[in-house]
Order: sequence, then structure tokens, then C-alpha cells
Amino acid sequence: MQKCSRHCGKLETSLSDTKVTADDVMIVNAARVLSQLAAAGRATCFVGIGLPSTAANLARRLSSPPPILIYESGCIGSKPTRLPLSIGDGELGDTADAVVSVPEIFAYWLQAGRIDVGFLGGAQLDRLGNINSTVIGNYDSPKTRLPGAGGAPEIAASAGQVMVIMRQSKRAFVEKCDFRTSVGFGDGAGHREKLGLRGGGTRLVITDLGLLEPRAGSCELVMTHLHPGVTREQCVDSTGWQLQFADDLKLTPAVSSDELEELRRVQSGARR
Amino acid sequence: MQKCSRHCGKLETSLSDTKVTADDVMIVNAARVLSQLAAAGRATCFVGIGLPSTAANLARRLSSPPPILIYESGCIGSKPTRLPLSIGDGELGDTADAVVSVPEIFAYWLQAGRIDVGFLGGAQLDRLGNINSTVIGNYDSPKTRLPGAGGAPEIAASAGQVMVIMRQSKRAFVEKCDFRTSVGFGDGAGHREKLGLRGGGTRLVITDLGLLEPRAGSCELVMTHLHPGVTREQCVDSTGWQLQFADDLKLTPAVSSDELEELRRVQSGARR
Amino acid sequence: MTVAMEGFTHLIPHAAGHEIIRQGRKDLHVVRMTPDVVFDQLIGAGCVRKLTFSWGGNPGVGSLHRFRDAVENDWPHKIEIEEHSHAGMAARYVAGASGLPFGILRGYLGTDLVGRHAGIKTVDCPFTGERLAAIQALNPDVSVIHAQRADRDGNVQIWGLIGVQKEAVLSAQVAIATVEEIVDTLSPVPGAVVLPSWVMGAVACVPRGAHPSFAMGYSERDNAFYQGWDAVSADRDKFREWIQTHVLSSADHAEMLASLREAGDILV
Amino acid sequence: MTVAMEGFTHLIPHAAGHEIIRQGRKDLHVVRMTPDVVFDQLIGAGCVRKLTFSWGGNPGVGSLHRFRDAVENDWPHKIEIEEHSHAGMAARYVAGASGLPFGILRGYLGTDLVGRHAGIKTVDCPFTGERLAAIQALNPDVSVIHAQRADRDGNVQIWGLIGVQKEAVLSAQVAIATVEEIVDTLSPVPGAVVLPSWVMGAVACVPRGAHPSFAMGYSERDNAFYQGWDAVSADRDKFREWIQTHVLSSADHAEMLASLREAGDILV
Repeated sequence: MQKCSRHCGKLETSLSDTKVTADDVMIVNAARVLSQLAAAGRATCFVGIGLPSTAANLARRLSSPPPILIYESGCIGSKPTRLPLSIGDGELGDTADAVVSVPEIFAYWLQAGRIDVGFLGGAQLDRLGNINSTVIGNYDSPKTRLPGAGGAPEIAASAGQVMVIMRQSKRAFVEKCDFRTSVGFGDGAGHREKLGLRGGGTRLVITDLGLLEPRAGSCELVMTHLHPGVTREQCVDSTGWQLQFADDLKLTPAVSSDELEELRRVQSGARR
Repeated sequence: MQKCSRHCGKLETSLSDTKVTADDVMIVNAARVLSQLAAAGRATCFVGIGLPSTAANLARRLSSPPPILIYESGCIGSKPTRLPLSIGDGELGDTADAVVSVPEIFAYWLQAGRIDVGFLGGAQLDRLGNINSTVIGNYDSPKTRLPGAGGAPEIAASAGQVMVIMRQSKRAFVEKCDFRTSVGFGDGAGHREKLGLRGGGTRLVITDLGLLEPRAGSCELVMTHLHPGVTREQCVDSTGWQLQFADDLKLTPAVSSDELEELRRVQSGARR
Repeated sequence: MTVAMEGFTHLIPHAAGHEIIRQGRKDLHVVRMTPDVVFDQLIGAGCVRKLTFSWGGNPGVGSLHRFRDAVENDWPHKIEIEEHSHAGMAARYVAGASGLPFGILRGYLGTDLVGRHAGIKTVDCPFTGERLAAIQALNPDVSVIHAQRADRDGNVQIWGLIGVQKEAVLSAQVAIATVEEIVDTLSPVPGAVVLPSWVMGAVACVPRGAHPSFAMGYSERDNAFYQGWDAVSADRDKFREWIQTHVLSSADHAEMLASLREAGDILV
Repeated sequence: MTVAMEGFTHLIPHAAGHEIIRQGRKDLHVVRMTPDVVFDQLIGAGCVRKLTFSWGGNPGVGSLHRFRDAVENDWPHKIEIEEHSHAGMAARYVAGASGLPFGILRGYLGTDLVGRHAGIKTVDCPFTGERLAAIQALNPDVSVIHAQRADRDGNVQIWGLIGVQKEAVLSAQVAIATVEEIVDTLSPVPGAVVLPSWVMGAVACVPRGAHPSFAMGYSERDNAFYQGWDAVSADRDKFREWIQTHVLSSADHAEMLASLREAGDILV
């Protein structure tokens, strides 16, 4: 029986580590969604560092056809045989179909609408799927200065859909972001259209407790799936807004031993 | 004794052809100016097909340091060892410091002001240095449809200076162009500035009769040099506006035997 | 339908142009920075309703007689022309490939090119107040290029003078490439651009598909053909006969090349 | 003075940054899309008056503690920040390299990045009426890059992840490159960009000048250094000691690398 653990996955992982961490659950669920999209047709995925990169590389091993990985460093169609250590990893360029400049990757590939899926994270996510990765507190005298925008605002603007991967907590899942770095649904239904944003916005949030999706009409993020062993109460207690649940609330399948084994291979840096 | 001939230079040239044609005189004078600019410092030259290419390649052989040749096909710093047959000649790419895309050559190199000299020709040139390479007659029902703009309008806008190479005739040297494809001094002094054009405009016109330059103040093109053996009357008779002459009208040096010999080498396709 | 065919002084998709003639396509809006011999043929064959371009000549030779005959004399019928500069066309493809509705440019202002059609306007810089030319993005329905190679997945590789082909492909709804060769693996080549298979609609192997233009590493430019075209295209009957003999009577490009070789119109 | 130092996840000009610290430059406006360890050092060493950037973190590790200490606590003094997105910064360099006063972008609209400084405005498309983000061109006084090679004429060659270096060089008044190696002739390399000598103000041979970043074909990324930097930079005293020991007490980059090696802070 799988138990959803909130234990941080930062310890060294080994192939024999069969304990499923919170990060594992998020990564596997992200990889599943990406695999499904890829299997249903082409899925081009704009990949950042950290969990999204692990998820995308796991999806590459689990699905056929695999998703097409695109990195903001300019690598298009990278097929790394081991998990890249950074988005500047030489392996990404060596195995890419094409390597282009940074201005080109943003203009010709992301902005032009050639990216189906963009993964994003952040320090805060609000009920309308907007993301803060800039500051906690006041911009001019911040409590915590975060790294900032990077590629996120334009991924949020132009990707066919955005998947957010974040641990769920009252601190992070807020009524309104302290700073709106990236637009989800802005001020609500119709706002993206008014802003002229062509991408689909925050279509899925993958947390350590389950999945959230925007409700048709209001665009408010509601829990649509719980991970095995997670209660509604846990979700409500970990959310800074009055969390709603889908009428047909579902369970995500438990992380299978095959998935876990392949994930451990990816994390250990094993070549494929 | 050299004689300025108006004979067309389209016959096959051989190394032993010592007859100096009108084209030869124009090419040699263009090459001299380019060599002087290169010797005085860096001279980057945007080269088109035809006479300008011959002149630029002759200048490359006559001056040290040579001018830096840039072709609109994307070749930067080409050092052809023989005269290229077209701007798509493989030799231009093979001997270039860099080959870039067509959008890049126009945006990053020409528009950004990195070109010192642009050579242009055309069917009509007016007294204010504007050029027509589009139509003779009315645009919508033209008497003669010409090839059109190509790279000329932006060369005229952005090159540090434009040198026009054209045979002088009443038909070609007109009071006002039927169509203004490329701006010289527009409607007169101050017009370039008003249009926001950053290049220097038509600074020199090299003809089979001599050289014209814009008069300070009015920007009107006036004869500043005659080629050896050419009379003022010939110039006036070959110009469609009331041609003025500089107070200190000068003679261009005759084409030397060294220049002619090197030109014949270039024209014969001899490698350097 | 708007069909762009690009290749700047290199890799000009002539075989694809002949196939358009062979299929009897009409009423096309054709787009090309340098409508040289290939577009002279399309125009003379009556395929063209509208031509968008920036320089229409036979490079190093002179006029495009079919183009001129259409513009000056409406033969074989009247065509509409939309005229730009090279820099303007390049910026239009860049805007189209970037998903932008327009691009900006230092150029055009003060020329008579402005106002001839709706594609050139002005925009004021919101920072400096300077007035600049604004050009409308170009997004062809179909873009056609010729490239050196593709792999079996359909990834396309171009090198040498790369022109505006990447932008032509990325700005189009559908992109088609003819290639000299299909290989198992695209080995890296200095200066090469690779267009991933998923931006290509179709790839067809057509050796020497650029003739009389060239493909660096595969063929030389057939300069004699360009010179010879001057006499063929100067005369309506000669032109029609040439199209009939070489294009319409050939089932494909290989047959066409054979027919040209037989007629002594091709030297290589 | 505005100094841009570029290199996106590759070829980061660390040695040039250390030399700025060594020369005691102050009051600089420094610009970099990803101000990672090199800018953390410049900020902590008090060289920086203003920082323009789009993502300020220690990649794969966490915070830039000197950057945060400056923004959160004004240590060693208050710095001004001007913040953009990656796409916005890239477009700013492109506009600067193109001689345009601004660029356009689908992005920024609806975010709180708008209005924090004067560099992001809007412009309406004169063709479609759509409102787009307008960004101010970036034209640094000096741009610094690290590249793999130069030839004796000063032509500079970069390959692998090429980032925004071409645009950084072409948008600057003066451009400086440190290189791994100076060679007689630049042999062609797949994927390489060459910047001709006449757009370069100076080229200096500084082997391993990107450490702890890497130069494809010459060195590997020193991941342990990035991880170790977290503890060094988290403490003001440790940071000052590190700068004193390794940067200020070394006459040049070779000495600095030797000093790091001696301290066991560099593994290669």
C-alpha cells in the first residue's frame, strides 16, 4: 500500500529506494499526463530545471511516441540518455535535432505557438492559476527576494497549456499572489482573451496531494483528483483559499513499481 | 594616351585588351575611392552584382588593408580569389568570415549601421541623388517594368555613404525620378534627417564622364571631376537637369596600366 | 492560396515550381523575394493571380520577360503585384515566424514604395518618439523550399547560403521541402540549419530539384541556362513551346532533366 | 557605465567578472539575463549600482545570497534593480543589435512586471489593432563574453549553446571577448557562430575563463563549485574572505584557479 509522504526528496536516491516521496508522486503524475498527450499526437514540451526536467525525461522513457523536449537554452528535440544536470548540460545540445539562439527559441518557437506544454513552478499560486516567482511581500522592500521571471511569463502567455508543479500549502496556494509574475487566468474568465494571450493558461496543477484544474466558467482552480491516501481535509488545510472539489472527484492511480523503478533509474543518472 | 570610350564593355575581355572602356573607367574610379576609404581605416562595403562587385574585388587587390566585402546573400568578409559569377557564388560563402541568414544581414549588419559604403545603380538618378530601379513611366501601367527595389532602399537608408555607379545620359540623369525607389536627399537638405534615415545618402556618383557630389547646403549633385578627355559640354548634354560644376572642377587620374592590368585579371576570372 | 517559394541565390525550388505548372494550378498568390526564372515560368504559364516580391530579374542576365510581359501587357492575363524591399520581405517572414502581427524597420520612409498596398505603414517608438516603418507579418498558406538533405524522420538540413528558408518554413501554415537526398542520419555540417520534422508538412526526394540553381555540396549553378532563358522567355511562342516540351511533356523532374539534356539545354 | 556580461548556461565570463572586482570598479550598471554566481560576486564586492536581469538564482542550487542580501538588506549598499523576462531581455538585445529603438513581444501584458520601470510599454499593431508589449532596445556601453576560440586577426568563434552572445556583442558600443584559445585559423565547426574581428573591441586569451561554467569542447561544468558557493555566499564574512583569498590576492585568472585548486575548492 502506497503512502503519500511529504518527505523532501533531496536525499540521494538509489535504485533500491522503494519509498515513494512527495516529489516522486508529483513527477510521476506529470510524466503520465505528458505521456498521454504525446501518445494522443505530438506533444512539444518546454522544459525547465528541477522536477519538470525529471518528469519530462521520465515521460520520454515511458511513452511512444515520446514527447519532444525543448529547452530555453535553445535545444530543440533533445533526447538525453541520462538526466541532464542543468539546462546547460552538454548532453542536451549533443542529442538535439537543432540548437538555436536564445532570442530564436523565444520568438520562433515559444511565442509562435509551437509549444504544446509548458511546465512551471513558483513560490505562490493563486486560485486563478496566476504564479509568483518574483518576491514575497512588497516589491520594493521584499520579505523574500526570489529569482524572478526567467522564461515563465511568456511560457504562461504562449504555451498551449501550462502545467504547474508545486507542493500544496497555505503559504504557497494563496487567494492572490503578492506579485503576478505569470498570468494564469488573470482576474478571471475572459481576461486572457482580453490581454491577447494565445496560450491556454494553467490547465493543470500537480501537487503532492492531488491535481487541480480550472473550473469551466469561473476559471477557479478546484481539486479534481486526490493522490491515494490523501484526504479532502488535508487539501483544505493546505490551501489559502476556500478550496472547492470537483463533483466527480477522482483518485490518481498509485505510483506503480514499474514507474518507480524507471524514475529511480532516471534520478540515479543511469543512461537509457 | 587614354581615351574615354563610351563603348559597352560587354565583349569578352582578355588580359591583353588594353582598350579602356567606359565601364573600365567607372570600375577603376569606384575601386580607387573604396581603396582610399579602406586605407584610411576600416571600410565595410555592401556589394551588389555587376560593376560594384568588380570594383570591390579590384579594390581588394589594390589596397592594404583591403575593404571588407559584405553580400546581401549573407556573406560577411568574403575574400574571393576570383570574381564571383553571382551573389550566390559558392566562393563567397567558402571564403567568408561568417555566413548569416538574409534577415540577419539586413537587420544586424545593414540596418544597425555596420556598413560604411553601399554601391547602388539604377535606371534613373535625379539631381537630389534619389534613385529609381522600379518602373519607367506610370507605376500602374509602366512603360518599362524594372526589377524593383531589392536591397537598395535600406542600403540608401542605412549605409554610411552611398556610391552610385551609372552611365550618364539625359534619359537616366533626370530632374525627378518617375519612381523613388531609394532615397538620396529626398526633397532636399534636411529631408533625410526628417525621415530619420541614419546613413549619409548619395555622397558620390561615378559615371563614364566623371564624378558628381552633393553640393553643401542644397544637396544638389554637381560635377566635381571629369575623366580625362571629357568636356563640360558632354556632361551638360548627358544630364537631364541644368548641370552645375564645382568651382574647383578636377580631373580624375587616367586609368594606369597597373590598374588596367589588374582589372583585366579580375575580369578574366583569374585567381589571385 | 498564398504559396511562398524561397531560396536566396541558392537552393531555389525549381522542380516544385514545374510541378505546380504540370498540375495546372491557377489563381495562385505566389510570394518570393527574388522571383527569378522559376516565377517567370509560373507567370508565363498562367498560374499566377498575384505576385508578392522584392526583386524581379534574371540575376546577372537582365529582365524577366514573362514577368514584364504580364505587368506591361497583361499577358497571359493581368496580374496583381505587391512590391516590397528585401529588408521588408525578410522582416515580414521574421514577424510571421515569430507569431507577431507586424515587424518594424528602418527603411521605406521617403520612398514611393509606401502607399502602393496596405502592407507598409508606420509606427511611433513609444520610448523615443521616432517614426519607423511597420510591415505586416507574412504567413503563407504553403511555403516550399529545396534543401540538401532530410533524414528518414523528415528532419531537414540546409547549409551554405541559408537565405530566408527557416523563416519561410516557420511562418507558413504548411511547409514542404524537396531535398537532394534522404539519409539515415543527418551528420552535423558547419553552418547548417536543421528544421525538425514536426514543422514540415511533407518532404520529397528530388535530386537536382533546384536546377538551374544549385545545392552546395551537390551541384553547381547552371549559368548557361540562366543566359539561355533570356532568349526563350523573350518570345511568347518560344516560351510556350519550352513549357510544353520540357515541363508538361515530362511526368516528373527526372524526365524533365533528361528532356533538357537531350535538347542540349542543360550542360551538366 | 552599463556593462553586459552574457553566456546562457554556458561560456559565462567569470574571469572577466573577477577582473572587474580586482580593478575595484564601482557604480556599475551590470546587465545579464541570468545573474548567477558571477554577478553574486560583483554585487557582494560592491561593484554594482544597478542590476538589470531576468532570472537571478544559483541554477540547480537555490538563492543567490549576495543578490538577496543587497535587495533585502541593502548590503553592502542599496542597489537598483530593473527586472525583465528572458524573452523580453532577448528581444531587447535583438532590437539593440538591429539598430532599432524598440522591439515587440507577445508577453508581459497582465503581469506585475509592467510598470516597475520605464522599459516596458505597449504598442498597437497598425494592421490588426492588437495591443502588444513594446520593449526598449538594449545597447550596453560594453558587452563581455567568453568564447571558445579566436584567430590571430581577432575573429571570435562560439559553438554549442550560443545563447544571446551574438546579440550582446552587436548591441554594444564596445565588445570584449575572453577566449579559451587563440589559433592560426578558425576551422569550421558545426553550429558555430563567428563574430568578425571588426565588431570586437578586444580579445584576450584566458583559458578556463568561464569556470565554474564551461566551454564546450574545452571544459566541464564544475557543479560542485556551484553547490559549494551556497555556503560561501550565505555568510558575509565568508564571502569577503573568499573574495580576498581567491580574487584580490591573485594577479590574474591562472593564479586564481591555482588558489582555488590549493584550497580544494575546485575539483578539476
